[in-house]
Amino acid sequence: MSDVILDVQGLVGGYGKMTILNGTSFSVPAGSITTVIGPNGAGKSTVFKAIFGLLKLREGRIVFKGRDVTGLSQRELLNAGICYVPQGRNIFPELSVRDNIQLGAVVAGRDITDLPARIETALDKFPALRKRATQQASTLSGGEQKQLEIVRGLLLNPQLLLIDEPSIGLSPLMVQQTFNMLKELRDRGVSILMIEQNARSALEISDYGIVLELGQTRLVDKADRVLNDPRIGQLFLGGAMTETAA
Amino acid sequence: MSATAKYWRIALGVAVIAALIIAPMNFNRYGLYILSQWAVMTIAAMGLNLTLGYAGQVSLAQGAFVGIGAYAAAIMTTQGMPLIAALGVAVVMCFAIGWILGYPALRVQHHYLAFVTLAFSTLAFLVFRNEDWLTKGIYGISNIPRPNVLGFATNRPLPFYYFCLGSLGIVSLAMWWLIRSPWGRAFVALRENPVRALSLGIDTRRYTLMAFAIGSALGGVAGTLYAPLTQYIDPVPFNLSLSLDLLMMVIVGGSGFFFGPFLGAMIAVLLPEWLRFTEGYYLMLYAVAVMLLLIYSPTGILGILDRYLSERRTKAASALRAVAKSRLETAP
Amino acid sequence: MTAVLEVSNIKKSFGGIKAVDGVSFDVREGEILGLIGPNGCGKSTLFNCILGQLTPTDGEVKVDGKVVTGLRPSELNRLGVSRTFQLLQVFPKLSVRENLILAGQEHQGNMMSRLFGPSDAGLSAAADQMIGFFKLDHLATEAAGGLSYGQQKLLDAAMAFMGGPRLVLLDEPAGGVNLTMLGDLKERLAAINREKRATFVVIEHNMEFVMSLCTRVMVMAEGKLLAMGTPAEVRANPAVIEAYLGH
Amino acid sequence: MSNLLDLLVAGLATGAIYALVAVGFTLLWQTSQTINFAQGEFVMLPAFLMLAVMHAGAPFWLAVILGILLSLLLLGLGFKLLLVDPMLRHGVLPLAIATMALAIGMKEAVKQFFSAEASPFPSIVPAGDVSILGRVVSLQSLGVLALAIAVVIGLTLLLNRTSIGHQMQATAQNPTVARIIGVPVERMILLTFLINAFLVALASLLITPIYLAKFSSGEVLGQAAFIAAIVGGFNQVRGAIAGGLLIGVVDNLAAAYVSTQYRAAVPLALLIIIILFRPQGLLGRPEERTV
Amino acid sequence: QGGPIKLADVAELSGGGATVGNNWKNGIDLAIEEINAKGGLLGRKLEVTHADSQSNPGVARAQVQKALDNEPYVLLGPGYSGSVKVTSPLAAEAGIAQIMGGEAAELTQGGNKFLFRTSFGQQSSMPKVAKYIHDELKAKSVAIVWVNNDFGKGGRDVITKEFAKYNIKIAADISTEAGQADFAADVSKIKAAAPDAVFIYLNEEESARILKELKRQAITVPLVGETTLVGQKVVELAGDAANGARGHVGLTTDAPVDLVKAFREKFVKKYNYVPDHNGLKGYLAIYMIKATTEKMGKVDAKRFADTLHGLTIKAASEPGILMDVTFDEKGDIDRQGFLVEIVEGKQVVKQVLPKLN
Ligand SMILES: Nc1ncnc2c1ncn2[C@@H]1O[C@H](COP(=O)(O)OP(=O)(O)OP(=O)(O)O)[C@@H](O)[C@H]1O
Ligand SMILES: Nc1ncnc2c1ncn2[C@@H]1O[C@H](COP(=O)(O)OP(=O)(O)OP(=O)(O)O)[C@@H](O)[C@H]1O
Ligand SMILES: [Mg+2]
Ligand SMILES: [Mg+2]
Repeated sequence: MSDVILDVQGLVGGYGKMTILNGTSFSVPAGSITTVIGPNGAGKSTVFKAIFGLLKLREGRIVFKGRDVTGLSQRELLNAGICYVPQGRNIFPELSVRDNIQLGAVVAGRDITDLPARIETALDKFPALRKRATQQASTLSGGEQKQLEIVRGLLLNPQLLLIDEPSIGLSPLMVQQTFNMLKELRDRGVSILMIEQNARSALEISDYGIVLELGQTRLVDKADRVLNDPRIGQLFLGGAMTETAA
Repeated sequence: MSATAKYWRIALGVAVIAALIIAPMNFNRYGLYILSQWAVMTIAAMGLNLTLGYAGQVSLAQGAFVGIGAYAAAIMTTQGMPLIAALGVAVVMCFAIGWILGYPALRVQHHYLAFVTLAFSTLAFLVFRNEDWLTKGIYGISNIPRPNVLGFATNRPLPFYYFCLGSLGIVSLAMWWLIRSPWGRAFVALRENPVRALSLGIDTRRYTLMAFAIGSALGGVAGTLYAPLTQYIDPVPFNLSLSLDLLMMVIVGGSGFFFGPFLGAMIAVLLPEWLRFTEGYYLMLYAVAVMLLLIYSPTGILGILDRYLSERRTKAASALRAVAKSRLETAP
Repeated sequence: MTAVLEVSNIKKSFGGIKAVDGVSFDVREGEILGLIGPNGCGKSTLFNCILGQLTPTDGEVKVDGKVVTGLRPSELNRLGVSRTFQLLQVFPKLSVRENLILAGQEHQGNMMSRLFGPSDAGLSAAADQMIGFFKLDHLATEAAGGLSYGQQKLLDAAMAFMGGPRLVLLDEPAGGVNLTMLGDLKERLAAINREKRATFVVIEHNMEFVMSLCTRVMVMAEGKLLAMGTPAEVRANPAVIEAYLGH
Repeated sequence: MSNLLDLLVAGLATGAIYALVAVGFTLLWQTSQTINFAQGEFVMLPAFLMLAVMHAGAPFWLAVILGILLSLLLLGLGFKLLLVDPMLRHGVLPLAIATMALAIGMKEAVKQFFSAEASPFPSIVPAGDVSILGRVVSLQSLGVLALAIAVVIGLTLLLNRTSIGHQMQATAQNPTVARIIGVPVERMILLTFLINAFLVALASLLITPIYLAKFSSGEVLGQAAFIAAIVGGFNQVRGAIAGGLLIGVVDNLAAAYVSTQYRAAVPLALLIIIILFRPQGLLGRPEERTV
Repeated sequence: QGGPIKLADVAELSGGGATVGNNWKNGIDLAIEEINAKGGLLGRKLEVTHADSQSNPGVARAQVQKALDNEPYVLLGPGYSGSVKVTSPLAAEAGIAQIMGGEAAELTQGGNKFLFRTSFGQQSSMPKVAKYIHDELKAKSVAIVWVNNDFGKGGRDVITKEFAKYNIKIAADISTEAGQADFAADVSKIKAAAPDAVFIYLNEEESARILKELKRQAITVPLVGETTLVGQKVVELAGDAANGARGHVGLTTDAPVDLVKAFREKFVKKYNYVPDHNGLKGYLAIYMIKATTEKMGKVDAKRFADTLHGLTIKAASEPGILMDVTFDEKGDIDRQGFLVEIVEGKQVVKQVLPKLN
């Protein structure tokens, strides 16, 4: 295993009195795509929130590039090179699409000299957004909103990208697009930690897979091994389904 | 909720009611007057709590409806008609006007709705003040008689207090029934997610108008009690500030909680009186108290209780999860 | 086979944007029609126009041969047409069970009987059954707002069935739902479709799901109808591959 | 005709005052989704702070500077830390109510510790009149109008042209996401309230000479401004100008041509119609897509 | 012998009437301080509790109720006529005399035997104004501007009747709001009506504002009013716009009477602002109590009202009363009055209206 960029150790925490994470531990090898899968409500998104300092932890440490980043502010985490694309609808409804994107990139306080250019190249990959650049973000379609978030995330050019179910609402074509981009990023040395329910396609482009259940890591292994593990297949990849689909 | 907890609740309820009946017996006239005022304001606040707390429709007009009720009572009873008749008229009028006032709410929301209702209460005040022929204008209407209830005269403070308390009791029961019925749930749906509600066959128009109409009608009821309480009314007490006070009662008590208005009215009516010993500072202290309370619990007094309860609920939930967990862990 | 839903020449434009540009199709009694198409091609907007959430710029919608354009969503729902939403739409502060009861109550009796009837409008049992199926048992008393994305998605779907609808329009029901759960969901839909003769229109980007569930598939692109046919035909259609599926 | 002109100009003069106060409402809404029912009192107080300093024997200019600093401290920092922070996450109403209480508190405090009397206030704008369209207008009114317009232009540029402005709006529209992309949310909110505090101090400086320094003068102002803000379109700063001027003029015309007894209602009734036909207000942005 | 004499004051200390109420309160406190400093009343100290009516009749009733429950010697206030109306029956029922600040004509017409004024009721002040407008100004048509609350409406109704007697035409009848700031519309109406004189019946601040606007729109006809038009406060606020304003003054801190001048100095010294007539009213209320009690020779709440009825108090024997005054059976007041005009920012007494009897 190559050296580790993110190390999550024994996270315990949840919402109010409710414990969701009970001892979640795993590590993310640098320069890889690692995909987290697991049933609905397993605590996947919660782990991400925890890593990005949006959740009070009762126990556990989060180590990024050997530095303990537990409980840092989002701004500090961003500057450290971690960036987070959450699940669901996360835009500024009344701002224009372009402003939404720019805001994402400008704020994080790194050099923005080449920003316009980078925005253009990003928009090339997402023509739908270019078409809507001046529109109020809230008027976008579900998928377009997701694309907007992805673009915004990428423009922060992070070292570690936490991305929560990017494929939701995207058309197959766009899913391919996005996954390809993730691969490119990986090849440029960016480490990616992704949650996916669209697990098969996700694992196919991933190097490692993590299976999370009830806030605990049940399995960490090479992606293909996870993909082909019959037990995992039955429990989490809808084993039954694939036959009918084929 | 466990059985014992239930019995505790019932016991508490009985105790409070008993206290409300027995304690005031040796109160002086002033004390009784204030308590009666509390009962009256609670009724009005309950109405607003339905419109705002449950159905989520902001209204700055509740005070105006209290005014309408009060004037109906004042005008009719000084003409020798019985209060019950005035009550009928007030309820019908307020219900109708409330219904109409609900229509803007179908088009505009939040602060725009607040504005429309604000405009209405301003208009109502001006009508009370300017239409002398009907309302005696700024001079007001004096010598408003207190009613005979089931043959008992209520001129004395104590009987009149019981009259107010009784009315409060009846209104509360009706309200409780309304809230626990599917209607109550529909009102909440209106507040929580109108779009989804609509797609589930919930006629949001009808329920919105209902929320306004019923809420306003309760304002009218409060008004018909207010007039014989003070026995003199002029337009001033029914200006915008009353609406704002009622709004404050709802929020401070805990909007969307059944007992919120009771506590809210208590804060708004009794607290200033308690603070009067500080002479010129009492309103200042009152304001500070309200702010501190909201800072401590923005969801109002009952918000505190609710927090405690929901923690217990999550405990229960966690237990359920634990079960689910063990089940899954037995799986391969 | 009669048509439950007839959509003729629906148009919807926002300012300059033609979101839906003259779409017509029928949905036959008891079929499961898939609706696919690139992001922003107008699928959800089409749903919103059919269901009265938006008023179409032009065109007509019929349910059971009766014109329903201009009806409000609630009225349509009471005609037995229900839906789910693409973006999460639940009642966050209400418990899962309350959410489901709410979803069914307007189909029980009339306003007055509901006012004086039982608090749960006699739906507790039905609600718990639904909860059981969607594996939400341990969440029944929790606030819907506190559910995970996929759980809320499932709840949203469950709500659509509480009223015992004849026609259900589902907007990306599979998004974010775990594959195993998805299998069950699919079977459930098929079952309801078989037993209750309920008709479905399903927007979905998950091809396995669409192809294995739907009897017919309809493809939109840029507000217009691009193709219509059996899953196999559509999958083979080069235009569709170009615009949507990719290679 | 000349009469009508009189009314128009006078209306604009009053309207300018409303506009100046209304800007605060729109600003707070657009940058922190808060409604401040004490805005009127916020305008009332700085004048008294300045008077207090002057009673202590300081010259006017010093009083002004100290007054502005004090209101930045009290109405900006203090307000934000003590009242806004704990309540911001709990929706509009609790905070709105709290500000109502704050309004009562401020009025009572001024009455108790200063006076219940109205006292005159020195004007930084020379007190003279000029004649416009053959009608006398006080320079003070012109000053107010000028400031109002300047402020609105400034804020509009800030909010729509600068990154800071976008960050402020982002903070208001979706604090969590703002955090996620690294907006210093806390700082943005603080900035918002400091700006507002500065504005009310300026407003106080120009308005008080006309309205007199009195503990209760905030009531009328606050309400009129609230209405003006809504009519103009709550989510657009420049709406405040339109709304304010419109109210001022309509109020005067109503008093002159409809009824003095109902003058307070006529504009409202008229504006309700506007609201019903343009729910987002005169210059407001349309509501966002819901489904 | 005996502890302090308990007095209860209920006044508009907050809300719309706060200025009125606080002046009234300060006047009372000043008087009591003086009397107690001189050894009190019949050797007993005076003690007063102030309660705030929030300018709201409902609250006023509660507070008076509370006050009466503690059986005060005399009840003071309220100042708003509405609040007086709702409370006076309670005081009468309790048999306790009530000395109030209300000026509405009807208050003392109800045959209430326990209610006393501290100033001219409008029914006695307005005729003098009307007479002046008719005799001195020879006005045929008058525009009336009044503030639309019980104070303004009351005055407007009375003077309208008086004008009818002299068949003076009412060219314009303009109601304004308390706290109104913009009088352009109202003044332009006056302009349009072109009356021979304008009768202004507003509170001090509004008076000042309308005077400014009248000047701005260059209206030159005589401006006549009551205490609230020609008071010192108005001059202070309106500046030279106040020049030429004239009016009838029952009570004014600018009256050419040494005792009044002295009072004013004492007041300004204690509260460092110049009181309006409400300050005087409160002050007088206390000295009415002193004089009456000394007349009775003992503290007797029951006989207080009877004694005060028909009583004449001479400033010579009781300086605190400032000017000779007589109370009739209704509780109305009879006292010297003045017609004054503002000349170069100073009140100048044009005419002294003698006490009737
Ligand atoms: N805001 C919240 N308040 C309370 N409980 C929550 C909240 N968010 C999530 N939960 C609970 O925590 C558990 C885990 O939620 P989480 O969102 O991490 O699941 P997930 O693994 O992301 O599921 P999905 O695949 O559906 O997104 C769920 O059971 C949910 O009920
Ligand atoms: N209110 C609106 N104002 C302006 N444009 C709008 C509005 N609503 C939708 N649109 C545009 O109409 C197009 C269709 O939107 P719609 O949501 O129907 O797409 P969709 O087919 O559902 O896409 P997806 O698969 O991503 O959900 C989108 O490009 C969107 O930008
Ligand atoms: Mg998730
Ligand atoms: Mg869609």
